[in-house]
Amino acid sequence: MKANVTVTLKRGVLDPQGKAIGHALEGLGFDGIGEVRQGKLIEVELAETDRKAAQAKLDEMCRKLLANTVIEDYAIEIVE
Amino acid sequence: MKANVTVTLKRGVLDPQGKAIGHALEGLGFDGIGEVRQGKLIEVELAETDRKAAQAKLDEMCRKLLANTVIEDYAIEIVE
Amino acid sequence: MKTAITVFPGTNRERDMAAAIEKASGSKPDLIWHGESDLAGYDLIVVPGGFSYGDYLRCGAMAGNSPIMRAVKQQAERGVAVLGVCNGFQVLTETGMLPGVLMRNAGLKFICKMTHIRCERSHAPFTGSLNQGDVIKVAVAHNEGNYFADEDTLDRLEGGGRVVFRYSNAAGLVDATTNLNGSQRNIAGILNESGNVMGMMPHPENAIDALAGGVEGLKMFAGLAGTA
Amino acid sequence: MSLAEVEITPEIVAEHGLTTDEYQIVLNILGRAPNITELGIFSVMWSEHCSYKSSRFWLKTLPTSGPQVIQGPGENAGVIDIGDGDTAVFKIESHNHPSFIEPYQGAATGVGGIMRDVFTMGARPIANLNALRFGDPSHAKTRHLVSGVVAGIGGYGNCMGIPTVGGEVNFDKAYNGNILVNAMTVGLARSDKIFYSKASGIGNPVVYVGSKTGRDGIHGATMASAEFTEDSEEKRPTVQVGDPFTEKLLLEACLELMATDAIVSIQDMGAAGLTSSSVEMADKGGVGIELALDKVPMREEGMTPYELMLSESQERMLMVLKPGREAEAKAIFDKWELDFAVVGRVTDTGNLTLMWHGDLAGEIPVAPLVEASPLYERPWEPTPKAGDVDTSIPADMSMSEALKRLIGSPDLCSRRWIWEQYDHLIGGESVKTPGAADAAIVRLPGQKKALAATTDCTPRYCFAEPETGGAQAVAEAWRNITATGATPLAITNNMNFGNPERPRIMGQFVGCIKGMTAAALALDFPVVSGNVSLYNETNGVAILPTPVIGGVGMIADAALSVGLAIPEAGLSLILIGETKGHLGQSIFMRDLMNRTDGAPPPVDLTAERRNGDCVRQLITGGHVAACHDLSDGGLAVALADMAIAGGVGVTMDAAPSNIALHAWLYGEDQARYLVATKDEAAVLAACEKVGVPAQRVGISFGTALTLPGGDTISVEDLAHTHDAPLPNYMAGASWSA
Ligand SMILES: Nc1ncnc2c1ncn2[C@@H]1O[C@H](COP(=O)(O)OP(=O)(O)O)[C@@H](O)[C@H]1O
Ligand SMILES: [Mg+2]
Repeated sequence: MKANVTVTLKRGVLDPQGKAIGHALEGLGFDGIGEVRQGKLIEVELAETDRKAAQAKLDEMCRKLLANTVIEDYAIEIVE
Repeated sequence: MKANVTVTLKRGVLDPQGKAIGHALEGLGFDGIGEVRQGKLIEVELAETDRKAAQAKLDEMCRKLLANTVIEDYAIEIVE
Repeated sequence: MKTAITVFPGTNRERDMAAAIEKASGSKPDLIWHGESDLAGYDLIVVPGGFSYGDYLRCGAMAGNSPIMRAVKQQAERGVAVLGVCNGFQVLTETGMLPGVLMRNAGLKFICKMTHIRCERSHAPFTGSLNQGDVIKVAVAHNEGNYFADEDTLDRLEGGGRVVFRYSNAAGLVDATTNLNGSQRNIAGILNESGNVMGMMPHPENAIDALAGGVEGLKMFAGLAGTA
Repeated sequence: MSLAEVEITPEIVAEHGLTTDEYQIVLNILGRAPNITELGIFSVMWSEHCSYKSSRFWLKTLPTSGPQVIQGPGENAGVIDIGDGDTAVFKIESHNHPSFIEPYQGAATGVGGIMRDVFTMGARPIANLNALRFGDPSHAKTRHLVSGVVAGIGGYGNCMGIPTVGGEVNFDKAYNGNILVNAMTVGLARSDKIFYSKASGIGNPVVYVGSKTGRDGIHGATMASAEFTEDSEEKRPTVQVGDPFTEKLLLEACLELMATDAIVSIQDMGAAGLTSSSVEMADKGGVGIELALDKVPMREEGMTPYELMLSESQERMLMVLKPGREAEAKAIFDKWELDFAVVGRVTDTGNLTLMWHGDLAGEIPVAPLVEASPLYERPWEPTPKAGDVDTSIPADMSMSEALKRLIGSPDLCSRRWIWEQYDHLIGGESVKTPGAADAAIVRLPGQKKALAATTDCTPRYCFAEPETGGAQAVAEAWRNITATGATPLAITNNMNFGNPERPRIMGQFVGCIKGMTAAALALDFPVVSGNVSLYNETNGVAILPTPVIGGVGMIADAALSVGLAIPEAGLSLILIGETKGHLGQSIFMRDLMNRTDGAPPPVDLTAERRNGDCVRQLITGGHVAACHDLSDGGLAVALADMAIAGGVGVTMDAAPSNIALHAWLYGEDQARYLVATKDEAAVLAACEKVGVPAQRVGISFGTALTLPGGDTISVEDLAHTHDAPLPNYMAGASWSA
């Protein structure tokens, strides 16, 4: 089973990287750029074959390691 | 319009960060972990309302700035 | 000898570089703000170390797109010597002036230490008084110094004698134990095809003083200043 | 606007951390009930963090003056005179709670905050240090916390381009639920270009610069003043994300503007953000400040006056400019791509007046807000005197095995894994880098002279006998500077303690202050800045009392400074200072004999002074090739440090017959130094002349350390034993000594 975990900063938390990317895009002449935010994408391969069990496992991984829920949100998508 | 750009290392390019995450997950007692890879997620808000134009613009952003195509692949998904 | 040192928001080793060049050449380099677009009249252009644009997104990516880098490119095409150190090396690869990329250190940590590098070929003006096989002790301070290029590119670099420095030990041994950041083939510095652009990760500019960092970096700058 | 109509109920008052009595004072000051914004302002201004309500009474007893002091405590940082019109500007600051919750960002923003304190004064930072305390290495969280904190400190300091050149790290289970992250910055300014926070000039513009304001860390200051409970980890983001890139721009922009004469006063926005900065500026100047809060650059939509006043968004400053200088200042901030907004003006009302789109959103008289800030003389209980400890050991205990275990232990093993993640070389002035000497030595650009800096504290001594421990921390900082040849000049301090409402904890605080005071006086080492972090407890378990001392000194010629590495064979090793073999509270007893009782080594300040002055003269007189002070682990550990650093062996002389061998090797008597010298006779004679005990304890020779009696370990083995544990542990191994 394969899953994509995305970890993004919570709304309201400063995202210096996103801010700088937005600036740079404008500097390159792209217009109409609104907010830009940067997060992480973590692709995980799992031996687990049961979708539900995998989901639960991934959720635990996120809470324990992949995200710090003080400042980050996470989302899990099982891709195959 | 909002888009998610994901930037991932090309297959074949070593991803020590992904590997370290995999290790750490195993260290936490998760078993059956296969390959783990880490990439970037960049969320961009655009004033552009035309899907096709937005797609083209985002593609250009990726080539010019968001990804280094020597080692990275990118994917664009327009979300709304 | 007229030297320009480019300064981006977040550049932080421009003073160190200026001190080194002044010490070697006796003349003060000009610090040039990133918004400038004209670099005519310089004999040497240095893109120094630091965290241009915070190293956000990818080291060197944003600086690589700034107006001044277009000017640097123009001058390089005219044959002016261009040196990129650390973040400057990253910027030069991002602009395509040098091949490959600098990835995150294999150990996933920032590394600051004194290390040795072996000079693989003597190449004016960049290597100064160094001969092939000479080893100098210099500082490294980077998080993304892990040089990567595909095998073809690496072979082309080697074949063209364009690998200038490799990480080594004091005796000049180059192997996995002396590879501090995972760089392919221990590469610490390379040249472009025409030989007038060099990028390197280590900081010879922090090895110009007997009391702080030693003086072995001066051997390199002696050449840059034409005072070897 | 709903918030304006929030009814101020007793619950809301309590949530803001104000007691009923304190709230009554608020009512008296205003002559009416506060609105929510005003309540928020009182709450943060009177929080422990901003008001020092539990500690102020005792802090006032610290010695803060001396001919070298230009600015003592009370400004953003202390300032001392280092000659030729140069000054050193420095301070230490804690970021303990945020670092426990989010180690990378917590530590990073701590470093960012202290650097702002220093460059607000007009100084360019030249050195960062950090004092860290973590829980037991075997505790589930420790590895993750070490990794995040170190990366965060490096991440911020490296990007700023300021070398991180020193610090200290201890591990103890008392910090399992409450780590300490104290960051110190030292900067340089010319004495005629120091900037202060006192607002003046009625009508002068008040200007906001830096990053935009978001909802970061609202109530961060009150969090830092409340005890931890299990569920505080779940709370809303009270942790800020740092942006070192923006701060680097802010540093350059501020220094560029400071080179003109456009600034009247300047104050960084640290804890309690816009509130404490505007109140402090107004209070110091005895003026009022009116702020148009709608003019504040905002990062998020729908922000309220309450949120704007309480936000702890980082990388921001407030300034009062001379009239008519706005455009000139703005041009500089535009160049550095930073926000710049005129947000108010200095008034003659003595009030903090808050406007919101033309309407009054709050008004508080500044002087009463500051003066009525609560001051508690908390009840305190002295720490009971420690008894004698049984210091006997098994008859067959090997002294070389003991040494290997100690130098590979969590508290004594090499910190290389940490400081290699910090750029300690940038600037090209790092004359003594981490691990090279007892204090870091950083030269002034373009000059011969250099500053020495160190941080020190031995919490187990402070716990056993607070007064001795407080004095010892100051003495050790003084000694570490002295051991490089530099002259100690002044200190900053970070008082990390548990809940001051417990008399026992308050007693630790009082004891440490008394000890620090005695030592600072005896050593002419006044306090010029500092910080207090209380309520470092989790579920009622307090940390060890940890008054971290940051010391700064100066050496006229950096070339005269010495490190601790033995440079060559054939040198005599002279032990300076008296050795009685005091083992109580030693690392040896704690780590090898499992004994944590007993009194710490006594601190004799007269001996400290006499021995140190003698050593410094020997060093600057050129008689010393290497010097190391004796601290944790005593003589044997200090010798091992010197041998490892130099890659040269030492053969020790026979031990004195009147002291047990383990006490000779591992006792932690104070006021001692080891020097390596070619001029044994000259050193001994110089010591004798001033009545300083000195004796040869060995010579440098070969490639092994040979203990008295012939017990031998190769330096290579020692080095490996010293270097390997921390990287191995961080890679996931359990602690292997
Ligand atoms: N957190 C840290 N940051 C930077 N340097 C550190 C840190 N901890 C320790 N060091 C450095 O490592 C060396 C040894 O530290 P320590 O054992 O605490 O010194 P000492 O023997 O003087 O008490 C010193 O140079 C110190 O500055
Ligand atoms: Mg010491």
